[in-house]
Amino acid sequence: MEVLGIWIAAFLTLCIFSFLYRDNPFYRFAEHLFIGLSVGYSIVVTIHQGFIPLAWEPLSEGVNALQSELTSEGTPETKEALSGLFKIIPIGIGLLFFARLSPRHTWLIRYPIAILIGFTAGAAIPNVLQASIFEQTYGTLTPFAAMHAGSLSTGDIVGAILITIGLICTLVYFFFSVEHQGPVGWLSKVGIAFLMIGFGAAFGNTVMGRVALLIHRVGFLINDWLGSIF
Amino acid sequence: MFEKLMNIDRRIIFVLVAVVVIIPTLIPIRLPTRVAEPTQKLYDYIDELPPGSTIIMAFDYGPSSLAEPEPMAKAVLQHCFNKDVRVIGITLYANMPTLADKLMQKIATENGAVYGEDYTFLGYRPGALQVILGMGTNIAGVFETDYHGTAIAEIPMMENITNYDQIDLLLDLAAGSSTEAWIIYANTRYNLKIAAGVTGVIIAQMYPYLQTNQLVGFMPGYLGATEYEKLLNAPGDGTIGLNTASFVHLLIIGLVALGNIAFFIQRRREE
Amino acid sequence: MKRQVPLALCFLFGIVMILTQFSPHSYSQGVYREVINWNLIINPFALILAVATLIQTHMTRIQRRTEHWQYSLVVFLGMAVMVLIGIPLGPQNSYVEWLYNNLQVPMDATMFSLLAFFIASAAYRAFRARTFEATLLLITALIVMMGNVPVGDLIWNSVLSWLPMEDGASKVRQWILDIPNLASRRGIILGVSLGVISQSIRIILGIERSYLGGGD
Amino acid sequence: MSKTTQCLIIYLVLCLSIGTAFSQGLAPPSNVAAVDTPNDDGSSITIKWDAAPEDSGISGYQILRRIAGSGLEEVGGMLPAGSTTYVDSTIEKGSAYVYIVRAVTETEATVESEETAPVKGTGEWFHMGKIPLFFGMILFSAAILWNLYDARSGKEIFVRRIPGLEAVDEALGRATEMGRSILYVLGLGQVDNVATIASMTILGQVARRTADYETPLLVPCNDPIVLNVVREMVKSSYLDEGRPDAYNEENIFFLTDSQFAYAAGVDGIMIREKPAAIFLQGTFYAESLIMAETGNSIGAIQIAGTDSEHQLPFFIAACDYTLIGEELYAATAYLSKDPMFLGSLKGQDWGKLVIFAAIVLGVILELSGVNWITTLLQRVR
Repeated sequence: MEVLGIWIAAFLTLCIFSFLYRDNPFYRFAEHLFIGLSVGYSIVVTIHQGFIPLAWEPLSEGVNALQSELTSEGTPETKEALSGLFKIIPIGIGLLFFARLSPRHTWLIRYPIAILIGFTAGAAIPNVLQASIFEQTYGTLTPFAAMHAGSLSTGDIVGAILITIGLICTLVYFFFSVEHQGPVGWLSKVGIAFLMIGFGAAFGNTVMGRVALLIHRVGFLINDWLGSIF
Repeated sequence: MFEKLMNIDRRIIFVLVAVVVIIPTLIPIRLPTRVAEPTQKLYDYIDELPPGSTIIMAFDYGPSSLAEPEPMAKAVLQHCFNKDVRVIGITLYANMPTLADKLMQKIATENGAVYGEDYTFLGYRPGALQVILGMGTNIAGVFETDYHGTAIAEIPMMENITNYDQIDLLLDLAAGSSTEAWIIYANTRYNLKIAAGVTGVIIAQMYPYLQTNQLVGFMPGYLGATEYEKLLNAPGDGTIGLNTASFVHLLIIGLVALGNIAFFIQRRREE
Repeated sequence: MKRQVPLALCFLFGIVMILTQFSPHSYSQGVYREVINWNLIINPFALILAVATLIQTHMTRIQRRTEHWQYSLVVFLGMAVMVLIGIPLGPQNSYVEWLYNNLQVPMDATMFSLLAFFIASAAYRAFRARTFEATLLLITALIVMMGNVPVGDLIWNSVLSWLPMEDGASKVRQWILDIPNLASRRGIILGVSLGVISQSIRIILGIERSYLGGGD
Repeated sequence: MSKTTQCLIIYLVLCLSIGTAFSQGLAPPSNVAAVDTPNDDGSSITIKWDAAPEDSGISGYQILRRIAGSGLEEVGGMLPAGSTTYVDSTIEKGSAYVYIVRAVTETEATVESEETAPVKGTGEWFHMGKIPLFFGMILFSAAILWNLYDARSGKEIFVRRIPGLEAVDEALGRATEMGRSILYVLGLGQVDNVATIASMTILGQVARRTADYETPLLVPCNDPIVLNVVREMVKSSYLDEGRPDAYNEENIFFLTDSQFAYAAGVDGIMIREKPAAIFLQGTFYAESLIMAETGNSIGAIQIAGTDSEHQLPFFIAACDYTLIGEELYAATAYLSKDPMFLGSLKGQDWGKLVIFAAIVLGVILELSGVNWITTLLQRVR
C-alpha cells in the first residue's frame, strides 16, 4: 500500500510537471482530480471539525438533557447541557445557506452573510485601527524618544530617519486629493523609489519561496520515489 | 542573432532549471550561513521560556506551500521538546489537519515527547477570525475536543489552560495573511505574544511588525529554517534545501542579467 | 424582509462587536462571547455556498458539453471518492489519509512548484529594466536574492574581499529589508488599513451593500 | 536531657532566628495598598507595595488575603524578590477582601505588612485606556461620512493624475494604428471582488474607446458570472457610443475556471492573435507572471493593475505601466464618478493627512523630550 502510494504520487507529480512541455490531457486530468479531491477533503474536514463539534454535539447533548430533565432526573450537568439548546438559533440561521439551492429563496442567504460580514467589520474597526495605525505610527516615533535619551547608535539614527522619510513619502504617493507637482511631486517620487525597493525585496524573497517549492518536489521524486526503486 | 537569443523556447530554460535543482539534490553540499536578527529573537525567546511553559503552534499553510514552513515547524518543535516547553497545535486551513497531525507525531516520537503531556493537536475549526477571537475567551469553547476526539478537560497539559492568558507564545507558520490576523486580533485584543515562520512571498511585509514588537521574532522562509537549524546545531531539510537553492538563485540572477544586457543592446541598436 | 432585515442584522452585529471592544464589564464580555459563539456556529455552513457554486459550474459544463467537459466528471469523481469515504469514516481514517497523502498533497505541492520554472523563464524574457522604477526594483531583487542564499556571502567574500565588510551580501540584504522595505511596507499597511476601516464603516452603516448581491 | 536544657535550647533557637531577622533589619513591606484593577470585568484586585532596599535580604513575597470576618489564606505562590505588584484574579465578585504582604528571607524568617483597607472588585463599563482609540474611530468615521455626503451632494472631488490610466489612450492608439486587437484580462476574482469591480469599470471605459476606433476587444473570462456582467457592460458601452453594430459577443468568452489552464489559454490567445495592447487588471495570483511574460515576449504594450500585493513586483518588472494597489481604486473612483468610491477616497486621504501630521509633530516633540503623541498611541492593557 505504501509503495503503491509513492508510485501514484510520483505519477501524478509527473502529470503536473508535463504542463511545462505544454497543456495536455495528463495535466488536465491531474488538475481536475486535484480540485475534486481537495474540495472533497474540505467538505469532510469541515463536517467533522466544524459542524459536528460546534453545532451537532452541543445540540444533541441539549436534547438528551432536556429528555432527562423532563423525566425529572435533572442534575447540574444536564442544566448546563440544556444551554446547548439555545444554539438552535445560530444553527437555524446557518441552515439558511441551503436557500442557495432554490433560486426563489436565494435571498435568504443574505441573513447569515449579513451576520458574518457585520461581525467581521465590527471586529476589524477598533482592532485594525489599534494594531495597524496607532501602533505602526507609535513604532515610527519611539526611536526618536531613544534619540532624545541619547541611547541610539549612529546607524540606528540614520535608519530611523530614513524610515520616517520613506514612510512619509510613501503616504504622499498614495495621496489622491492633490496633484503631484512641485514639492508634493518630489516627495511622491521619493515615495515611489521606496516602494520599488520594497517590491524588489518582495520579489527576491518570492524567488526563494518558489524555488523552495520545486526543491521539495524534486526531493520527493529523487529520494522517496527513485530512492525506493534503487 | 540577438532576436533569436531573446526568443528561445522557454522550455530550454525549464530544462536548465531542472538540471540545476537535480544535481545538487543528488550531491548535497553545505555552505556556512549567518543568523539574522528576526530568527535570533525568536530562538532567544523560546530558549528563555521556563520549562513547563506552553506555546501554540498554528499550522496556517496548505500542502501547496509546505516546503518552507515544514522545516521550520520541525526545528521549533525539536527545540520546544528539548526545553520541556509544551506545544498546542492548531490549524486555520481546512486542507491541513492530517499533515500537521502527522508532523507533530513524527517529531514527538523522535524526541521522546508524550501526547497529552508535552504536546497536543487540537485540529481545525472553520472561520479564522472566529477561532482567533474565540480562543481568547475560552479555548475549550472553540476546541471542545482535540483532533482525535479526546475532551480537552481530559488532556493533562490542558489542565490549567483556559485562554491566551496562560499561553506564552503563538507561533504562526504562515503561507498567507494569517500572521497579520493573529497580530491584529490576538495580540491587540488579548495581548498574546506572536511570532511567525513565513514563506518567501510574505517575508517582506513582516518587518514593520518586528520593529514595533507586535512580532516577537520570525523565520524568513527557507533562510529562517536554516538559521534556526544552525542555532539548534541540527542541520535538516532547511539547510539542505537552501544550499540547493543557491544554484537556482545563481541561475535566475544570471538569466535576469543576460536578458537585460540583450535588452539594452537591442534598444541601442534601434536608436 | 429581503433587504432591511439583513442590513439591520449587519448593523447590530457590527456595533455590538465594536462596543464590546471598549467595555470590559462582565455583562458586555458575556455578550461578546455569545456573539463569537454564534459566528463560530454559523460559519461552517458557508461551505454550502462554495460547494454549490462548484457543482453548478461543472454541471453546466457537462450539460452544455463545453470544450473539455469530460474533465468535469473527473472533478466529481475526486469529490465523490473523498466524500463517500470521508464523511462516514472521518478524516482520521487511514483510507482518507492515504488518499490525502498520496494524491492530494503531491498534486497540490507540485502545482505550485511549477512557478519556479515560470519565474526563471520570466527572469530571462520579461523582467526588464525599462524604466527607473523597474531598474530600482530589479537591482534590489538581485541583492536580496544574493543575500538569501549562502553562496551570496561566499561570492562576496572571495570577489569583494578587499572591501572592509565581511559577509556583505547578507548584511546588505538585511539592511534593505530593515530600513527602506520597512518604510514602504508601513506606508502600504497604513493605506490599506484606512481602506479596510473605511469599508467596514460603510458596511456597518449599510452604505456599502454589494454583499447583498443583486435583486430586490 | 533535663527539662531546663530543653527549654534553654528552644529559647536559644528562638533567639537566634529572631536575632537573624532583626540583625538584617527586616522591615515589613511598606505602603501596601489594594485597589480594584482598573479597566477589567471586576474579576481581579491589584496589590501594590514599595520595593524593599537591595540589601534587605528579602528573597520573596507571599500574598495573604481574607474576606472580612474569616481567616487568612495564601494566594498565588512565592513572588520573586524584586516584585512590587500582584494581581489577584481568583477573587469572588462582590466580596470585600483585606490583604497582607508577607516578606520572606532566605532563612525563612518572615515579616508581615499591615492589613490594607477592604476592597471589592468591580467591572468597568468603559475602558478608560482606550479613549484615544475611541475618539480616533469616531473622528475617522465622521471624516468618511462627511466626504460621502459631500460627494453625494454633487460636489466635484478631485483625483490626481494616474499615469497608468493615461497610458490607456496611448495603448489603444497603437493598437488601432497597427490594426491589431486588444486583450483585456480580468484576473481570477469573483464578481463581488473589489479589484474585479474596479477592473470592470476600467474595461467599460476601454470599451467606449474601442467602439470609437473599431478595434477588436478580446475578453477571456474564467468565471461564468463575471462573463455575463462583462458582456452586459461592454454592450452598453458600445451602445452609449452609438456603435452597437461593432459589438461582437463572441469576443467576450469563457475560457476555463482553473488557474494555470486559464493562464495557458490566455498565452495561446496572445501568441495567435498578437494583440497590440494587453490589460491585466483585477485580482491575480501566481499565474500573473506567466501571462505578463508572454505578453512581453510578443512586444505588446502592457498595462497592469492589481491590489494583490504579492503579484505587484512581477507586474512592475514585466509590464509598461502598473496601477499599484490603491491606485486601482482611485482609478475606479475617477472613472465611475461613484460618490461612494470618491467620498471614501477623500475620507481616507484625510486619514493619511492626520497620520502624516502625527508623525511630523511626533518626531519634533519626541526629539525635544515631550511624549504626548506616543502616550496617546500606546496600547493600554
